[in-house]
Amino acid sequence: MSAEFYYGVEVFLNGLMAGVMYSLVALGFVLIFKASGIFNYAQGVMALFAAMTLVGLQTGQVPFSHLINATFGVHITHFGWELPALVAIFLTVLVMILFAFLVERLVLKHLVNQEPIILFMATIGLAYFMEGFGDLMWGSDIKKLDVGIPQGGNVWVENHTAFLGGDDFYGFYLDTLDIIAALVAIVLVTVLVLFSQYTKTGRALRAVADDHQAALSVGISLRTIWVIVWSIAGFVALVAGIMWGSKSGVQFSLSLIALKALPVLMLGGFTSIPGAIVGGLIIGVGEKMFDFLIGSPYLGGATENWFAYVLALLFLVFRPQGLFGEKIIERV
Amino acid sequence: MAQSDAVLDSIPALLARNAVTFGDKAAYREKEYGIWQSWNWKEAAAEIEALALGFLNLGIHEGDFVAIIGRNRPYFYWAMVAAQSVGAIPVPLYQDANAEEMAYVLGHCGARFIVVEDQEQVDKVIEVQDQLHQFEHMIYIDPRGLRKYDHRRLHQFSHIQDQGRAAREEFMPELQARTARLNMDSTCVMLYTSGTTGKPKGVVLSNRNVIVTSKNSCEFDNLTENEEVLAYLPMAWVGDFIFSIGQAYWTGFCVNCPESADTMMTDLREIGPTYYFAPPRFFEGQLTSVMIRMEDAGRFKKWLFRKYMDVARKVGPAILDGKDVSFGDRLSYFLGNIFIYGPLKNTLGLSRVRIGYTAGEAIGPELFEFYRSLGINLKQLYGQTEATVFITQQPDGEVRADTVGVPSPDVEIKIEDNGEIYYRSPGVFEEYYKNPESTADTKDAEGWVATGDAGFIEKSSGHLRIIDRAKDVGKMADGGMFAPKFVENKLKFYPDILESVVFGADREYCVAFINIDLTAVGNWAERNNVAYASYQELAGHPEVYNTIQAHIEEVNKSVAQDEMLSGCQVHRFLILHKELDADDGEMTRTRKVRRKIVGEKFNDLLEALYGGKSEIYTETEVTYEDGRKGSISATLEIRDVAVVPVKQKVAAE
Amino acid sequence: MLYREAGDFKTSYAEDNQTFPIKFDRYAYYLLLVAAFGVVPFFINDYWANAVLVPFLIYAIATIGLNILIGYCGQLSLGTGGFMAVGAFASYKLMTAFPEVSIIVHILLAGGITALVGMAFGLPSLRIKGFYLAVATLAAQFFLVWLFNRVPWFYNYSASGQISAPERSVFGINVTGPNVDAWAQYMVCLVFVFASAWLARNLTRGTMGRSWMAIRDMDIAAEIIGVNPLKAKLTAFAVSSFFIGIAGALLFTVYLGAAEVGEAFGIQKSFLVLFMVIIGGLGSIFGSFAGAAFMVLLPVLLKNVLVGGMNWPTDVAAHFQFVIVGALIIAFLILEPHGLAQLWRVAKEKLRLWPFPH
Amino acid sequence: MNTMTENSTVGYVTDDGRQIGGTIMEMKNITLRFGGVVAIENISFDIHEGEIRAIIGPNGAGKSSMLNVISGFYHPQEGEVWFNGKKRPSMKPFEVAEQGIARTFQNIALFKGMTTLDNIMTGRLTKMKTGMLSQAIWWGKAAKEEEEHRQKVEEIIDFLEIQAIRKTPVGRLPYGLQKRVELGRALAAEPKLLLLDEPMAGMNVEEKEDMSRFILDVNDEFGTTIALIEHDMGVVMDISDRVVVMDYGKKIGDGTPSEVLANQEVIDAYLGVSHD
Repeated sequence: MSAEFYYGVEVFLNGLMAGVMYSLVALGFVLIFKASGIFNYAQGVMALFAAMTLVGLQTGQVPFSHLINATFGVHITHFGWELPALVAIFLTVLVMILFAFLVERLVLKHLVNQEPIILFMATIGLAYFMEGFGDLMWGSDIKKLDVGIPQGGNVWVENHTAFLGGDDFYGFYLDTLDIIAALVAIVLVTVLVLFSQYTKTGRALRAVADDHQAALSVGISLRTIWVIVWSIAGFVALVAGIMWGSKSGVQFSLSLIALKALPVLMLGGFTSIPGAIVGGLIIGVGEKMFDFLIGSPYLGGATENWFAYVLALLFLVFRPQGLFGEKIIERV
Repeated sequence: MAQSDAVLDSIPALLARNAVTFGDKAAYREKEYGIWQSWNWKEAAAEIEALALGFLNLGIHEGDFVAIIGRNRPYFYWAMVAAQSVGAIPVPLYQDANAEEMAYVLGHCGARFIVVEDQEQVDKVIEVQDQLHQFEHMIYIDPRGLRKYDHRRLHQFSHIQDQGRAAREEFMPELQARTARLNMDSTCVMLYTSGTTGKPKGVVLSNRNVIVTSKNSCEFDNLTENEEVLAYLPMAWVGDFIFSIGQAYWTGFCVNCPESADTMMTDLREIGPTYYFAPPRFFEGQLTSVMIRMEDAGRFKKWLFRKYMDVARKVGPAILDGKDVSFGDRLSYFLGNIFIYGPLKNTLGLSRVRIGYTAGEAIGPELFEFYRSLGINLKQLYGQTEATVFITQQPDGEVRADTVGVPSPDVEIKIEDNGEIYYRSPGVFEEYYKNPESTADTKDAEGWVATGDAGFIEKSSGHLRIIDRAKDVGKMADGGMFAPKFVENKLKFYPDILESVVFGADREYCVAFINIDLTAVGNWAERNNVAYASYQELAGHPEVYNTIQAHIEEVNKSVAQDEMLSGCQVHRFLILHKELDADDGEMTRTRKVRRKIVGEKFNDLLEALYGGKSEIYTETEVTYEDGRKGSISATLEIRDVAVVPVKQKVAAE
Repeated sequence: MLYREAGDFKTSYAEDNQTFPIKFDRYAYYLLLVAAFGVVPFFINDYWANAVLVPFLIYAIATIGLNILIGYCGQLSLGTGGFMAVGAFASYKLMTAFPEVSIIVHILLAGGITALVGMAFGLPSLRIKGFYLAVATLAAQFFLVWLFNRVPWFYNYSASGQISAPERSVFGINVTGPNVDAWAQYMVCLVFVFASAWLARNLTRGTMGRSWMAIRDMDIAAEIIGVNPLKAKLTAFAVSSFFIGIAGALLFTVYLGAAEVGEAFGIQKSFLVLFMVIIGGLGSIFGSFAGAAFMVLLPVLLKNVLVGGMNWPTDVAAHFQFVIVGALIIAFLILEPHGLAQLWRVAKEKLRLWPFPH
Repeated sequence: MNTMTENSTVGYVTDDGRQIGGTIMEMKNITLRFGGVVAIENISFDIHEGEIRAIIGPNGAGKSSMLNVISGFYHPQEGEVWFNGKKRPSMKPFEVAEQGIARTFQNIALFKGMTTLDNIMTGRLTKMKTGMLSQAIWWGKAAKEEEEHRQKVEEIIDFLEIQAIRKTPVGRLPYGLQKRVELGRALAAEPKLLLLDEPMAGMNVEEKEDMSRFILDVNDEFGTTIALIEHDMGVVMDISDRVVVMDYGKKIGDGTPSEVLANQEVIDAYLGVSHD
């Protein structure tokens, strides 16, 4: 076997791991969509916001310091204390729950029975709001996020795969962070699936997707359900935020992972959890392989930006309801 | 307008004149298919000619009667003129008349031709046609649902016109000949008046009647060919004939027909007529709707409305009559016009009204003043079919709620001793068709016509004032004129007073029963937190008595000004302990008081009033909603009212 | 209150069907035109042109375009930025390839080219609806931006990867390039805006507009009563993209002068225009203007207040602006989903019924 | 008329003496399935030119599906649809509409964002042909065409007596009126065959009477062939010339109202099943 091939495999593996991350983000969308019929564009920004908050809390930043300084001419930035990662994470989760609560209170409640498109646009507005708000609160500078996840090429894997290829092959280069991220994602996905399959709340969530009355009959008010799903989505966002954040720092681009997840959704169907997972993997692998085989050599690279979309688009034209989406029977 | 009057001796002649003089000016408009379909005078003339030829084609004779049944539509006006131009006589009917009324009228005039609107009327006529002996052809405008009908005697309007056009050469000479034969004396139209008693009478009006009256009335208000009128009142009513044909053809102004009854208000608003007639109840309805709609308005708007309506009430009429008003008032009226009057008139569709008329019944002063104060030149006229409408009308600047104006041009008026009004004018009708005797007892040898109304000419202004139906006017003990309705109407114009019954026939002086208006007085009570449990209790309240007394004294003052009626001042009154009620037979179902019955039923009270008591105990039987009978008892206060001392009366011999 | 409609009646369908059936509105409109064409050019200065008027006019065109797609045909698109880019690059290529041809022609052609691209990306709309489509249009956004970024031919192999508009003139007056008068920029845009609005109005009032709206309100019923969905949707995409392309071209040639596709036509642009549509009012030409004006003025205002007034650092002010815009979008969707246009309509109704409340 | 046989192409004369033409539409052995569910099972019937043909049956009998097949919205797995004497190839709904088949819907499918006028105007889209450019400049052809069609539409508005709501957004109209507007939209297409899906569903007595009158007038004035689904047996019996009775996707009766009323199967189906 030529080294080329193994590089291919390496790309494939990296793709897989990226894919898992996509699935993770996509899952956030699916949950909210299933439960409230809302396509939450703000998911990505939520991840960014979560990550910022985490960093902020961890490093003891003063919220709105810029604003305060600007208005009162003072010059404060930090409280001067640092929090252990776990505590910070825990607090952040609380923040995200609070956020979910506020969203329901201030936005969703007033938009019940609006057309989906309107709700979608509302989430775009929400995204804008959070982006600005996050920056105001924690500043827009690129932050380093470190919750103690090791980074860098994983030596063990490298050593134990070196034998595969010839002399010019030094084994797979896989980033430990990616591996861990993948593992966490897998765990999280499993948990969520189990949760929505086997817990009362989970069943309620799925009921809501089908019809709201049913959900009420399960005995959980719609609004509670919404708060719950948004909290979960917030949590998922946090996890995603941590992973991507620790990889490439906390900055605006982090919010773009949401955009990455969209094609995943189109592929997997907005309402299907397995769809999100499989779709994520397909996209992850697909875009890496495409760039490796065609993009870089012939198209000047960086095809990841759009490959996923075009793939999804072509796919949709032939199967409008996505991979696992139910077939739509139109009635008059 | 007066150029070449020589030949203007018939409606068709006027039409010909207009087709030349105002050829391209709109003559008719009708809202149909969402827009105002328009015909200029040329086109109208052509349509009419085509129809006339069509009539000839159907074999119409001179002197035939052509019945017209339908809502106001250009086609019907054309039909009338077309009928005239072939020497036939148009007879517009009330389209809502039921079958037997229709049967009677159609039979009485012996119409050979009937022009109707649609299936509904066609069916109505077919239902009665076997009672009609002369009836030959029916022409309908709207073919919907009629295709399967037997078309031997049934024709579609447009087809008749087509046939007419087709046969133009053939019949043109005949048509011209017949039109040429028309003159001032030939009959113009026959209108049936639903007489108060007995069968309707067919009033025959000659071209002279219609044309001269139209000419006079147009000059009186200097109407021009630029007026816009909305034709929405029944075509069978003389008013509509004069406004929409007589005056329209004389001046050449445009007649607009609404799309349907339920779009009438919108159509009115779109057209914005400049010359406008409506009966008092119409204005009343409009005013109520205004008030109701304002109820829902926000506080600010309400305040604005109230503020500027007060201003209007204060100075509006004066400004309209061109009297001099202080600059400050003018200014605030100007503002009011921007904020309220202008928009209001606009939403009501009256902002372009130059001359508005109301007639038919007495109009309440508030109502009348409301429209005047907005700057709408609303006036009153007094008339009837037999006079081709105009007997008296109000000249600009001399408009008052309580008169009906000065005699119209060329109209002479005389008042008989019993107060009945007689008139003589070029408008006086020819005869009641096939009814010489009633013709005789309405119109005497010298051409004087009895109106059946009692009234008098106000010395100060020379305006005529209507008192009552002549037959309801009695005499007092001293022979003075006793006109209860006259006084009662004055009283009823006060919102506090719902009903009033004035007695005094063959008595020394007049007394009155009063019914207070529970809502109006109730409001007053709430505002001044006067507690009351029942109508009776409220009626007995001294404060209420004071108010009513004040009203009556006001009325007495105004009554006293007419020396003929000064005897009718109310000397004593009481407020009845129950509301007069149709269930107790005290009123007709149409809420007209039955004076006689009331007098008998409450004889004790009457005696007390004339017996000088200051209060009286009485028991009365009443009928409740559910029909049970019961009786209520009360002690009623009787008040004396200040009366204006009367100089010596005009002797009544 | 100001309206006097009595006597303002219609005797033909043409009159009844005109854009401003009420006399008062009609005159107001004429007055506005006179002011825009006859007065403003003489008083406009660089600040007003660059900060407010020119961007307003250009975005108004883009908003009209997007409004046709979303507001009239109900097809949500997030690819606006990408399509504007097409317009910009098309005009750039044309200008540099055929210097002798008038720039006006180039801009129009750029619109045409964008229309074609728009149709291509509109094709999926036949199979996919709602968000699926919305997301699909993102494909256009990313693909196009990538394309103009990565294929040097589009930016004539310039080292910076930027494109910059050469100097061009209309009737001997510079309209692009470094030394352009404010009024010239303004006039060019104004003419295009006027034409676009007029065309858009005509297209939306007739057959085409009705088939679009039918698709928007109930696509299944629309197809059953005889609307060809393919035709309706593709024409919507074409027309919409045409305007957006023109806007893109103007933005680059007349306003920016030089542009780097990533930041000039990124996804943020898509959202900006989308917001203009929402705030202005879906399915309303007037709304398109209102929305554009609002979104153009708001930052200017905030900047003056926050930076100028309260001298905050610009970046903080910028963040704050995000917060405001986001909040506004949500507020509008909650309070008045039909945007400023609806508010305007209501106000007008009130004036017409004055003094009555209803 | 009982002498006439099914699928005959000769006309017949109704009891009230109307001449009915030959077959305009014929459904031959139609079978329609959704996955496993059989909505329509091997049904055949014909519609004659100028007649009012009713399709009745309990809920879920497959009536609406049948209408959807006729209007090309569902495509049957088996069977043929013959229209105007030609076998109809599988078509898109809008192509069917262009062939001259218009319809109304069980639960009103008006375009909520438009006025009564515009809604009815959409009914004429199949007839409006001016090109995009001409429309864009709104000069000559487009404007002229618009006016011609406006005229036609106004006649319909007049016919249905809805002048007063001409410019009201349909969303604001009461149910009964919306139904009427929808009928207007269908009429605007001047259809050869008019399909009415429960035109009187949820109406009060007067509204039903009005609607029946309009349906009869349409048939009478424009000679339009009408196929309608209706629950209210009374109405069906009054206005329809011939009736197809369906139950559980099968045809259990076909003939004049009196004939089907006499049919035992029909009676059972109705007594057996609670409808409405």
